Amino acid sequence: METYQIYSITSGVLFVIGMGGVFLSKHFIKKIIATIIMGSGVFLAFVSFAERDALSFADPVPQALVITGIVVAVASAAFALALARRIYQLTGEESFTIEK
Amino acid sequence: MSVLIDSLLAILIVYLALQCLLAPRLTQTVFLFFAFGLALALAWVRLGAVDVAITEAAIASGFLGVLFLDALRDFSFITSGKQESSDAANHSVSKKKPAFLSLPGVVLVLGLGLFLLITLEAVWKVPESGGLTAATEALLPESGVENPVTAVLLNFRAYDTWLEMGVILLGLLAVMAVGGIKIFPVHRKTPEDPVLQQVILFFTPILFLFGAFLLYFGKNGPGGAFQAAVLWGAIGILLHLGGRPVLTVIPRWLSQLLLIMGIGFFLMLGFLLLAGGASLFEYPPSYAGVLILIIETLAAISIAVTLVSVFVHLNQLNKEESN
Amino acid sequence: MTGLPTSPLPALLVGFPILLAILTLFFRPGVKALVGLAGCLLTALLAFIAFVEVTQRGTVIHTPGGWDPPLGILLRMDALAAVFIGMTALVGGFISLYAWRYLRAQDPATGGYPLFWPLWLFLWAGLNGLFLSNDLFNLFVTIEVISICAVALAVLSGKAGALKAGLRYLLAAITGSMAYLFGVALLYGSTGTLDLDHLGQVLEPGTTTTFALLVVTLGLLIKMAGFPFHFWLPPAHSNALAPVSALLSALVVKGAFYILLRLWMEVFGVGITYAAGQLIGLAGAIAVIWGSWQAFMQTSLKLLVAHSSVAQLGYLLMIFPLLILPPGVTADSADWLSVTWTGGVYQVISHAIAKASFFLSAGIVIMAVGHDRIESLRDLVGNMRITSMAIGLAGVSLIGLPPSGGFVGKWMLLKGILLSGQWWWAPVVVAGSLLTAGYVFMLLRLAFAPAREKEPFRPVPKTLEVVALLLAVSSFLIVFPADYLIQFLENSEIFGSGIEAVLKGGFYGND
Amino acid sequence: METTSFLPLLILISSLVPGIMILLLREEQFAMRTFLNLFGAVAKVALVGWVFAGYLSGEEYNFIFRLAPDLTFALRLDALGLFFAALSSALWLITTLYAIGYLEGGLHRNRFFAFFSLCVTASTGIALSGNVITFFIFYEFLTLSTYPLVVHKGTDEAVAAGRTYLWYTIGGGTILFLGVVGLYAVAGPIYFGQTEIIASLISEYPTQLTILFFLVLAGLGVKAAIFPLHGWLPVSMVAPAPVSALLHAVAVVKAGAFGIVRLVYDVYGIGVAEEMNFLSVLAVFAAFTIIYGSVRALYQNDFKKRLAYSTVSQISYIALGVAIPGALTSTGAIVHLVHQGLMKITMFFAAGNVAETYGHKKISELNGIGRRMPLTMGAFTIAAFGMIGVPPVAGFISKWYLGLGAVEAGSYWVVLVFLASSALNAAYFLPIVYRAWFCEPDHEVVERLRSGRLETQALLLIPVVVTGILSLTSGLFAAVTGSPLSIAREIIEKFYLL
Repeated sequence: METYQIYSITSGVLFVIGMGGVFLSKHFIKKIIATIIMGSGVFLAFVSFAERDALSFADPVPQALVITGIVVAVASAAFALALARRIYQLTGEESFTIEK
Repeated sequence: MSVLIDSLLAILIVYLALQCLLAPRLTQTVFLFFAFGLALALAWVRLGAVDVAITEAAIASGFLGVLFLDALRDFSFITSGKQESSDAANHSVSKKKPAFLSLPGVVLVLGLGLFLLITLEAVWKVPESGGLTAATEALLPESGVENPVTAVLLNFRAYDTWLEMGVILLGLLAVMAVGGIKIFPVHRKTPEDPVLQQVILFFTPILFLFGAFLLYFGKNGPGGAFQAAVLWGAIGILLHLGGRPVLTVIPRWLSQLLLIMGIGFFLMLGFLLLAGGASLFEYPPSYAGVLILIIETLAAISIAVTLVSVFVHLNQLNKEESN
Repeated sequence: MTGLPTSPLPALLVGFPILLAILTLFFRPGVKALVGLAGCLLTALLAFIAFVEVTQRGTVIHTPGGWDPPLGILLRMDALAAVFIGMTALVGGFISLYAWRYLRAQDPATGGYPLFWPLWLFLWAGLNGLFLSNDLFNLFVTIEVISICAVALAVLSGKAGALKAGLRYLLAAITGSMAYLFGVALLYGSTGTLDLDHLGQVLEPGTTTTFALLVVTLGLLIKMAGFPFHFWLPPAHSNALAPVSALLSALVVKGAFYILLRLWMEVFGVGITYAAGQLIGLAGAIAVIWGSWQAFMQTSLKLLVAHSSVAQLGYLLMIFPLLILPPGVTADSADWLSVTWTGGVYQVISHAIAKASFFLSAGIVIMAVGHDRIESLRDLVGNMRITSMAIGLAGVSLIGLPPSGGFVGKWMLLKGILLSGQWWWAPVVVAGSLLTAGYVFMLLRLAFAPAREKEPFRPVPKTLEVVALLLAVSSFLIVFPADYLIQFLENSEIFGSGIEAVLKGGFYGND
Repeated sequence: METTSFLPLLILISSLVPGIMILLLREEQFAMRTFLNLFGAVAKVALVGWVFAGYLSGEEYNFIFRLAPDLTFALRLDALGLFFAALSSALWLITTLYAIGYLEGGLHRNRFFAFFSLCVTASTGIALSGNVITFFIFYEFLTLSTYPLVVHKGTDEAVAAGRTYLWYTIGGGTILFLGVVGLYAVAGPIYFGQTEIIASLISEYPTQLTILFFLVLAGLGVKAAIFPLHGWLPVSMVAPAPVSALLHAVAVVKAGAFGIVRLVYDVYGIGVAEEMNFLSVLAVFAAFTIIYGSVRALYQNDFKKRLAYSTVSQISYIALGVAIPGALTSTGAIVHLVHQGLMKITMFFAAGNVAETYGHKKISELNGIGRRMPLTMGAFTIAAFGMIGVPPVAGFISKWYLGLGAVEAGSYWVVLVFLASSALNAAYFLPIVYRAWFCEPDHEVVERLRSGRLETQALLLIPVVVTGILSLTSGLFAAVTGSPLSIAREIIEKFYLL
């Protein structure tokens, strides 16, 4: 087994854990963290392919994409966090369950 | 040997991810999230992606972790406030079946398991392609920088990066749209904490220098605007926490200028190039290196200010509540 | 790619609104709205110039940075992109006018939600960027720009209900983006390219390709609220401010549809099976019935309109099974392909216009009576003639009755269904139309009914009523350029011949 | 198809534009509204007359606009269409006059007259349509423009009737839509008269074309009120009298009947329709509806409701005439389009006058009304005799041709249906006539007698007298060139000779 394959397999696992977490977790914060984990899985997949395709350096395109992707994911997460905190402030709710 | 290290690291990452979501307390979740980020950063290093590792450690784990930590004051406050009731609730819950044992829960978990198998099959069978390494290698000399990642980010795919700067700015606008705070509220004096003051005194110059270092050498080695920005942003956050709200001191137009400087300059440069008959962001080859350095510097400042503003807004959200 | 003429317009279409968005940040709230409105109108003008450019010169491209794909990013403005950009400009321009007056009236204290303008301009830039992009990862960045702007706009009112709906929307959107991006990662890993044209040429069938297709489609379905991922749409769209609801329903969800259409038709030829098409069509069919039924059952005006969006998006999903030939049929004999996809695009336009008008009118009614129970429509005809007309016309277009734009869209869809021999979709279209008629006429019946107790209709700025009516009238007027638009789309060299090339090139290799 | 003329479009615009303008007027702008109304109505009659004259001298009028590939908006004048257009525009002028009088001082007159104009636009549009899709566009447009008229009173009853009306017509419209799209999918664009298209395809797609025929027929059958799709018609008589007149005589049911004529003669062609046994199915339904409508009419005490069931029955004469192959029955069917329109509009005007002047809505209240309103009831009596088929009123002519044709075609059961129907017609109309002329008036009626010189307002009286006279003369002078019958014969000659 090559190094990259260990991580590309891990990426698949993280992606599914994250996806499950978004649907199954209750607390807002956990849902937000789950999206980050999902994203980490995606990024790991990208970078594992970068390592696979390395010549004198690892493939820079997926790395650049991942840097962009991380920043985008963080911006969304910060926004989600602001929403979650504000909802809590206004209603005292920490998850969607109370709402229905 | 290396397979063993990588396998252990992979297992650790998965374990931390799972624990992070399953931990009963939010505090645990957030600290496990920090640990997850660090483990992931190690994985990036193992994969030869040092730029990604720094970004991960700085932004995803560092900055976002701090935001979560700050948020904990909100949410953990209720857990302590509703301590008894929530404890009682916990007991009653533990007597009942956990949610994932109910029928829909079982179906969901089974479905996820199946999905995992399919995912692994697909990931395992990814055909070899060679990626774009060779293409980058061939064009790297024309890019004006030596670090291939920087070349992709700021030259080959500069359009993406420019839009991404927009996303960061949007992140701030979106946080502002949530409401509940006035833009850049007047700071209330907080009691001086001598330890914090010492930390600030010590770290400010170091963070600044290290950031500048990352920025400048990002041309040739790992590092660049985003990483530098987080370090500079950290200065702002520290100063804010230490009772020195830098952003409220400077005039409003200046702080706004700082916010948009990066994306604004980038865009104006692009328009100038368009007017000159070139494509958007198509630098003249001989100036490419200089232009990229200017863009990176301005972008780093803008991103740093943006990150500080995001933090201040989220932090302030909490203070409004305590009023 | 070298054969196509280059033009700076694609770069301007993205750059210009962002420049304006940044500029608005510097102004005080009241001035910000004016600058924002001026910016929107200029952006609309630019879009029309771009549209004319494509009609004159055909497809034009732009390579930011001057690097050719696959290393660089290609912006390509073909007929399809031009039509979507034009639609955005038309609908967006009207909504901007409405928003300018509406926000000022709603919130005079803070100068009318000043953040609306930079966010909307950013959103516009994101939409233009999405329509122009020819790169899988760049598409991801644009949909993120769109998602963040959309949610931020949706929560602008700051009310708890809007915030909760917004968080739900945001989490769904992030999940969708990540699923999409995972597919992109696998596609990049297996082909080493992100460029759509290039990818379409080198993509080989296999497990990875099929899986990538699955997650990309899944992610985009979440983004466009396709059944069963529609759960986030009704609360988000109904809790937003009226102009924002209109933007979200008319334009934002169409972005994900656009990518889906492009990818299925241009890239995924090798991975799609007949069954996959049927499945997505089934999702659309359920959405049509379920969404319309839910709309019929609502008692709140904006929730009704929002559920109607779920149903109308279902129609768009129903074109996908028709684009895939059953085994043994060659593309030469498949004469319904062009009528189906051009009909789908036309349906997007007519729905955008009608739904925008519907939401804007709902906003006017709510402003006038102070709440959004559908009972508030009682005696609307007696009190607000213009808005009644707008609701009536927009509703008729939604049902798809002649001579509205919705009629042409439904006509083409149904014709595609019957020509392709997949007649089992026809009852869905019929039932959907009937249910739509059911809820539209439920509203109109109330509008004609005499008032029970004299609830006062507060005066509403005339501008708002006129804008909503103009949009409603446009949903009929677009019948006139329909033939031109459809020809324009059919004759575009990229797409019209592209699909047949894909179909001939072993579409069913792995059946 | 070569020449383009804007005249057909102008005919539509002559009522469309006044309709839209009226919508924008203020309620109190009475003079302006009336002017627009009458101007539109007169202009339309004049235009149709001009075009008719042109057509007779061999001119062709086409207007074609492509909406989308295969989706062509086409207006084309042929004899059948002009015949229907002439009927619509002439009766619209009369009904407009009547409505101005009827609604004097009423509420929401702008809305009423606006949709009234739109309704007639749709109706003439149906007449002038050159192809199936244009027909469908106006057919649906008619549904939409009549809805506000049906619910005009705004009472709960009216709103409920409106709902029933909509469910039937929108449902029918959707079925029709499916059928029309199907026809286009199978056969491509079909212009009226191009029967060779279907004829050449019928052997290749017999199942599809059969299903499509019945889908289209069902869609049309709703407006033509063929059993079991007639339920909306008796309910929607709650609308004001001019609207009922419009629904029953000028626009809605006529659009359905006219559509059936088009479907059989101009789309599928009589040959195909007969060969595939479509016509016998239609004949059975039509015959049943004739009897059923008449029987139901017998039991109605509400004046307008009895008239409504009578319409259900009478309209199916047209369908039955179409369904029995042969030149005579076809002539009868087409001439009945006009004759039934004239007679039924007279009856609804009369019913409206009685209700408006004395407030009587029940048949049991009509005792002696003939002496108070001799002109109104005189016209009504003529029309009633016509409906029964008493010579020389118009209805006799239609029935004569239909019956003769049935005998010629050997369908003796149809003759029996006609006889039974006539008997039933007599059974439910004659009591009204008897009550009106020969029963002693109730006392209260006498006291509420108007003091004016005329029995009711002039604007209500003139239309009913005019249509009554027309009902009589078009029967009396049926043999004269230019009479409805002579034109109908010319139309039918074309179908059977070509």
